[in-house]
Amino acid sequence: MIELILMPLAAFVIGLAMVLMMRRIGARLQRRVGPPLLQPLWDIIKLHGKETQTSHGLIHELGIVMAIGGFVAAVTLMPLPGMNGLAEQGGLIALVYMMMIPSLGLALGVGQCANPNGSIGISRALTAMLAYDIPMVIVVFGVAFFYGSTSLVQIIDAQQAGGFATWGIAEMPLLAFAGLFAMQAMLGKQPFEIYVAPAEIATGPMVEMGGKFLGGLFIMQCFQLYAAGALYTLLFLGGGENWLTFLIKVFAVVAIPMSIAFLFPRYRTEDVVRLVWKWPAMIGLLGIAFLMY
Amino acid sequence: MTSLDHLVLVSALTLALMLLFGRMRIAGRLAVVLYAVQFLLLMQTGALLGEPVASSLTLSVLDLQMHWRYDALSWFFAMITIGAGFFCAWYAAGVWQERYREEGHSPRLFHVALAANVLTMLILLGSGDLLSLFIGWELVSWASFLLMAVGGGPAGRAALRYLVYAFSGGMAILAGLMLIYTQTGSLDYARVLSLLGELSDGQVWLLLLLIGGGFAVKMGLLPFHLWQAAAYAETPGPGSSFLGAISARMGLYALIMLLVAMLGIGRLTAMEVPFTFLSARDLIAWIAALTVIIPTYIALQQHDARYLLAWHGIGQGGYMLLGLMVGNAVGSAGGLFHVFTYGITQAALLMAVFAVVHRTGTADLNKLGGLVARMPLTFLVLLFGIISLAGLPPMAGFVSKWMVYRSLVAEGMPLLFVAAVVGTLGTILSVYKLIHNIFLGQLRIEHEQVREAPLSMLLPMLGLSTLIFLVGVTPGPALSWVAAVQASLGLPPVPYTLGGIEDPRGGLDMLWLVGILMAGFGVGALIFFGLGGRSKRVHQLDNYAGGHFLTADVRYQYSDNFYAGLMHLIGPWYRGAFLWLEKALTATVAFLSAVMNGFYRYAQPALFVLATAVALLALTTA
Amino acid sequence: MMSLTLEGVVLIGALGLIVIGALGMAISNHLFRMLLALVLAESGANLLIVLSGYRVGASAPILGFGDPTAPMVDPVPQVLVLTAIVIGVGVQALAVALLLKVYRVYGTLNVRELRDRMDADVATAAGVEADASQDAPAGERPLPPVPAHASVGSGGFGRRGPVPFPPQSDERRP
Amino acid sequence: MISDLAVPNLFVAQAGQLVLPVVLPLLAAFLMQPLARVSTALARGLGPLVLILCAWITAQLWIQLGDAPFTLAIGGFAPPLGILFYADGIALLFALAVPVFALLFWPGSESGGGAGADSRPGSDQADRDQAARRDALVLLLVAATTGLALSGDLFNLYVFYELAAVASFGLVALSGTGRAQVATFRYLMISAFGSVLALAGIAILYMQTGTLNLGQLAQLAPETLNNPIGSAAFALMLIGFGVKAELFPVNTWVPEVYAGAPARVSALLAGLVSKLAVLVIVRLLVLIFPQPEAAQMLLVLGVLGVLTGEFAAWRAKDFPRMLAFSSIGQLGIVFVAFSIGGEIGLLAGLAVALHHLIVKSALFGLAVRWNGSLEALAGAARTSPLGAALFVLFALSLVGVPPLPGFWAKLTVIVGLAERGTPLDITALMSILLVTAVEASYLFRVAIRLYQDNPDPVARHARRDLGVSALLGAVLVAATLGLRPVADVLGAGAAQLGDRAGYIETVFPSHVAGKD
Amino acid sequence: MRNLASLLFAGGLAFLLLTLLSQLAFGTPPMRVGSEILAVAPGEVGAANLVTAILLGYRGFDTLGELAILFAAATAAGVVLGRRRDDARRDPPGGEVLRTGADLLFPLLVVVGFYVIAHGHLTPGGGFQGGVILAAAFFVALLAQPARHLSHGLILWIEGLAGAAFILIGIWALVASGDFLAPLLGPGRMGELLSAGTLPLLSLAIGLKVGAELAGIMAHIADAEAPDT
Repeated sequence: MIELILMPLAAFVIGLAMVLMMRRIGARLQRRVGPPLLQPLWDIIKLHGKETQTSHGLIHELGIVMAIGGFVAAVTLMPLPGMNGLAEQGGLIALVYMMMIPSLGLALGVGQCANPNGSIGISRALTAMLAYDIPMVIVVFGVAFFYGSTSLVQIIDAQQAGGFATWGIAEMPLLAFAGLFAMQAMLGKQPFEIYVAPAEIATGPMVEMGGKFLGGLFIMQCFQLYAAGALYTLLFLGGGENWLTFLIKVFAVVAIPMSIAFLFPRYRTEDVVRLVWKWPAMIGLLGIAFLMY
Repeated sequence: MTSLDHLVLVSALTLALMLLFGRMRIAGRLAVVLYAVQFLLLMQTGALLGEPVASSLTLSVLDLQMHWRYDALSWFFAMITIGAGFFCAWYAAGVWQERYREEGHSPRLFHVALAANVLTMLILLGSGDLLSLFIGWELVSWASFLLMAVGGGPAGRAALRYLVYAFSGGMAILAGLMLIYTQTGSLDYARVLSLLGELSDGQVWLLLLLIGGGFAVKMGLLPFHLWQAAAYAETPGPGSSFLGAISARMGLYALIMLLVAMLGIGRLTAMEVPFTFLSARDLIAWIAALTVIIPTYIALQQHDARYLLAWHGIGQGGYMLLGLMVGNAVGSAGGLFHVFTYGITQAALLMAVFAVVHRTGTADLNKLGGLVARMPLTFLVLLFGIISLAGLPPMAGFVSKWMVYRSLVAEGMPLLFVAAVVGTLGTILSVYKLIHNIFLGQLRIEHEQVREAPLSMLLPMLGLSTLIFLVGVTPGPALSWVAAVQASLGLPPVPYTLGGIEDPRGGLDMLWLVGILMAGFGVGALIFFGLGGRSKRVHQLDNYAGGHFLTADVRYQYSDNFYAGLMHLIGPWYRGAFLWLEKALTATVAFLSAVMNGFYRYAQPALFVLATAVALLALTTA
Repeated sequence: MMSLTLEGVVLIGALGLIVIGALGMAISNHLFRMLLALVLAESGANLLIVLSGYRVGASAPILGFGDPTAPMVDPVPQVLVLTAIVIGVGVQALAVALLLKVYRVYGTLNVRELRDRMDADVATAAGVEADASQDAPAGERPLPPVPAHASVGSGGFGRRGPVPFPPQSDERRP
Repeated sequence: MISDLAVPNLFVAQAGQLVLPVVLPLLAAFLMQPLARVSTALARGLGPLVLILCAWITAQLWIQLGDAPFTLAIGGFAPPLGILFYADGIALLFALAVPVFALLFWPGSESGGGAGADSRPGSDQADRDQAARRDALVLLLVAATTGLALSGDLFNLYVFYELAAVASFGLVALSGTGRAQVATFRYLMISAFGSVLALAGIAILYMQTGTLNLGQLAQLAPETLNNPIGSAAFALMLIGFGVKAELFPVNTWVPEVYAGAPARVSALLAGLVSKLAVLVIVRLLVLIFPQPEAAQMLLVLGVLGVLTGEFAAWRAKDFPRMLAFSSIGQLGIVFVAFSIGGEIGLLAGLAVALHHLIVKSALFGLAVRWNGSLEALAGAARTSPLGAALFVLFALSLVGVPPLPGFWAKLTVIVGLAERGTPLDITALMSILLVTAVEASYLFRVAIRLYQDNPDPVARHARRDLGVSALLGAVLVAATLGLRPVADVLGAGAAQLGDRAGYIETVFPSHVAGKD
Repeated sequence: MRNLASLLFAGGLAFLLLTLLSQLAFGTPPMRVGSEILAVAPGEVGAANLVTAILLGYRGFDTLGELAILFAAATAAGVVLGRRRDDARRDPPGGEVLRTGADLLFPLLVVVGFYVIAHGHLTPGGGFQGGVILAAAFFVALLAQPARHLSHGLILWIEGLAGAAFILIGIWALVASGDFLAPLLGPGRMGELLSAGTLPLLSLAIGLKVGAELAGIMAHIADAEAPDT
């Protein structure tokens, strides 16, 4: 039981660090200094402490709750070194679908805001989800099929059995590449950041999000970064043999999209769909074809 | 008199009572009670776990024996049928019925149609041989036609379209049965089963085409899906729920009888499709997968809530067949279980939509919005429903879909897996559009005074929602039925637990998952409500509108063409290939008809008599 | 093939009458000529019946009329032909009566003209344009399109071509 | 079977009375017009009275003598010489059905008694004359069709067939419109041409066998008619008798006539007269032409009839015409069924034929008021709810929806075809199934139309037509409920109908070797 | 096109029928029924003219049917041509020669007609033939003087009663001997006028009925209004 409390906590902390890392990398690439160590945490606290908190109704608020809660639940399905959490009770497929709940919650919350701009943003976000989930499920299928199990615990065990040679990335390089691609889109990072549209917040889903609503989304982002990195690590990098290697792997995984993100402009939604359906999906299918024959 | 006789008799009694007293106000409640009695009688038959229960009625026509019996499969489908009838009658029993009467329709006709549907379905499900199967099939088709047509107007046209499809399908089935009869000399299951193995592959293909095709019409499998959405959507409220919940599943039942019980998955796998590397099983699975994808994305385009859900109904049928075609324990269980989960989901969803129609008078997604503030409980029902429909945890739909996915992974069917997920994603998109356009966004001025749905309609909706959630949390009991059905079909039974599936290679335990999800929500709520300051509720118009100020008489709602970007991309794919097919067939019939008419109009009679005389004489002397 | 005796010629004549009558019925464009052709054909058939009782060298079947020892022809076909002739007369008389009436109503007995006038008649009775009524199906077609108001795409892949972008919605514009 | 009593009692059923159901209507018909001059009421009551009497006599005969087939030599002349009546179950059934249906569809004043299109205010006398003529023609039709059911002599059958034809010409022309007259003429020409061919066929048959008695023909058939000559004779007679039986392609008269004739006359023609013509063809087929070529002809023409009729009906613009085309299709199925042969084929054919007799008559009964275009029927359910409900019932049975009798009849046909299973049979089976779908489409298009909203629906039905249709609908429902006894009766009838040896034995009871 | 097809089909029909008939034993009929009737008819029926014996005896029922057909045709013609119009335009009467000739011929034809009817069972002829001659007598009169029309009522009565007489004779036989239209009154002496039982009576009924029937049709057609064109 204690694991179930520790796992989200660890995820949150790691996620905070990731946000920090993201902002630092961005700053480096743009020749800035970057924020201090605890800046993400302070941001969250500050947002929660704001005096004007405008709510558009209960669903608006529950949407944020769902967004946070979904990730809190999802991270317990991803085994950490020494902690399996609920990985035995719900496998990979459950995890993938669990990670859609925050999206749904966010969508509901934004919808309740009664702002057409927000709805447009959700339309974009869901379309993008349709795009990146396809290569992602291809990847998930490939891994599950390769290891003959949908249980992450068993997948990790199988990967760790023979060192690097049995890691997913070594066994299934094409799938690993496709997964990276999909993760980029999943995190909403450039060039796939149209639906979050942080630069044009007024026409995105966040338009009505202020104060603790935005704070909640900040927390969600921490979980999201962590979840993406951890999932990739679990699928392709052999999970964590111990905490050190786990952290290294997770941060390395997240660092890649961060670095790529700052090099690219932005795609339109349709272009995202087209690109993601074309390349990572194809590569993923090719990878599965290699696995099966 | 066996317990099955009692069940059918009470069902027939329901029909008779509705015919007699359907005009009265009490009729609705009477129907509810009678459906409940039927449900209890069904429970009493014990057909699920014990031996099949036979009816004492047998008929013999042309030396063809007909008899009726219930086994676990029949019981399972009958349970859903009567349950759907119960909830739909409940929904109709109160305010809805009065409104229906006020609108100039006949509640009696509606109750009769519903009772007839339940009765005929029970008869179909009891069929003990192929002839009684066909008879039941026809009865169900016409009962559905009745229910569809009672709406009048566009419903009549849609029902007629259904009729043409269904009846053509019925005739194809009859042709297939005659094929079986010529080959085996019998229509009895056991005898046919023992002789079916001797059929050549070509004959089995013909059989699949004729009988399978006929059954597929009812299920709305591609390419016979065009009739279904309009026919189901235009049916009066509870009727639509009923049809959506179970009617098309009769096609699945019959397909199970044909594909699983009679031919067997093994036979299908052994049959190669000529010139390809596919087997018959793959082919059917792909038809199922395409049935998932194409109607789902057509649903995405709809801007009538009823049509949207009806199109999804077609797509969800694809999952069921897909799961069955995978054929392993988890997959077939998933397919069967989805019949149940989807049934309660669709019923709840359509009830919610019709509750909105009841209050606002429209189901047009472009003319609604913001109703969550006025109809919060209906919103909740719809929310539960869409989560289940989209197959997200923690609702019932997730479990059944998870099982289908899991089996696809286990059997190594990547493309089908992707197809299934593509369908799910499309579902998520379109159900969000559904809930957003009805309940979220800005409330329209004309709906300011709308009230929550009346209690008589709300209760069954809430009941179904509870069921959706409970089955999602503890699928075990329901899975035990499914396992019994599998056992009766000769399939490996699914290893179920109270919370889900036991599988050493990755199982599912919904108790834990829902628990942690609830805990997660709790944490989220703690953070959100505990950490921050109090939030201030503002008017829905008090939001950022790009520098404009919104006035109270102008409402902005982003609803029309909700996924404009996506449509821009995939719009060109929406070509009416199947509609063209249908039109081409109609045109062929019209052409033939014109030719025949011309014959009777313009033929020089004497010339034809002469020609016939010559032809016949030539035949005799030749 | 039989040798061509007198009887054979009569038999061929009977056949010829039937065939000529049939031909006449098939190619006439005038109802009365058709009727005359029918009379010819009936005569042929009657002749055939009488011939079916023909017996070489036999006498009429009337006792005390000729040589009592000579064989008689089969009397039955003669009875049959008597009946058939009278039936034919009745039918022909009725046909003439009908033609009189038709001529009185339409003023023509030419098949084509008659058909045109009847079409006009039918159209007037149905209250539709004469030309439109002929080939238009009655009522609606059995596979009606799904009502337009339900959904743009509800009839299947109803939309052809790309969806207009940006969306053209004229609702909710102030 | 002939009674030896010097003064037989007319009130005790005996075979000699079998002639009365044919003769009494003739007598009444002959006297109808003079009587009408004397007393209108008498003339009006005479027809129904005679029909009731006929039905009563036939029923008595059936009850008391109908266990086994029996014969009646008219004039007391021993079988091959004179004319013979042969009464088995089916013959008696039809002989009973004829007066009953004629009574049900007895044309009233609505069926047109005047000169129609050019009717001017004529004198009462002229109207009465016309009514008397109409009644006389119906009685003639009754006599003719009863004779068709009972007669066991080929030429006698031809005579009755012609009588039925001529009487129906007069009845069709009754509505008095120009269209009806042209249709009648067309009908007359086809019918007369067919008669010429039938006569030629009879002549050929007589040349070959020297007899006209069906029993004797049946005796001689295996040795003298199982050859091209026999088949040719059958072909010619098939065309001839096929005209009234709506056999393709001598049925081009059907749509115009049924659309133009008074609806009740159409009901009689489509329901009753066509069935009797079919019965004649079946008798010929069973008794005289058991060779497969004959059945094959029937099968091919039947299938063509099914296809053309049902497809043409799909585009029909008015109600009677739609029924007419549908009738062509249904009779095509009847032919297909009889072509199967054997007990199952005969059973199937009888079932379909009787079903069609009931259903199509009743539908034409509804057409008395619904005689216009289909468009005009919109919303008719509002004024005539029972009529609309009956239409739906009959349509359901017609397309063959279980458990209505139409389904079992069609199923029997299909099973019969499947059991024989030659490629031609399978084609027929598929054609029947195909057109059944088409049939459902057009019938239920009308059904939906009946229940449409329409502020200005057509007139309601007269009580009598509705009552007749309801009665026939009740018969249909009763047959559904009592399927088993009905099937048993039909099965026994079919067995008798198909019993060639039994027929010969009944006609020539003392017959030993049968070779002259 | 249609003519060509018709021609071809007619040719085909001719060829086929010819082939068919060439296979028949023409000129030597099997005469199964015929010879038997030739043998027994004189004793059973007693008519010298065996054709009449068959027509009114063995196949008397056919004859009744035939009468009915003629009656049906007349009635149907009445239905078709509808009401008589007294004011119908009529052709002017014929010339003096025609009228005088017709007046002279009329009684002659009537007498010949009845003669043929009465001797039907003895010599060629009989009810049908005589009836037609009777009708012809009226035709002649009608052609000569179109303005003079026959009394429909009289025709109706004659045809009705004549037909009824035929049937009643049949029913009399049914009552008397148990068989409809069975020969009654004994065959008598072959060759005499009053022989052959009821045959002459039947013949008379037929003759009157046929005459009335044909006259009736003729009257209907004559009364039919000429078209306006």
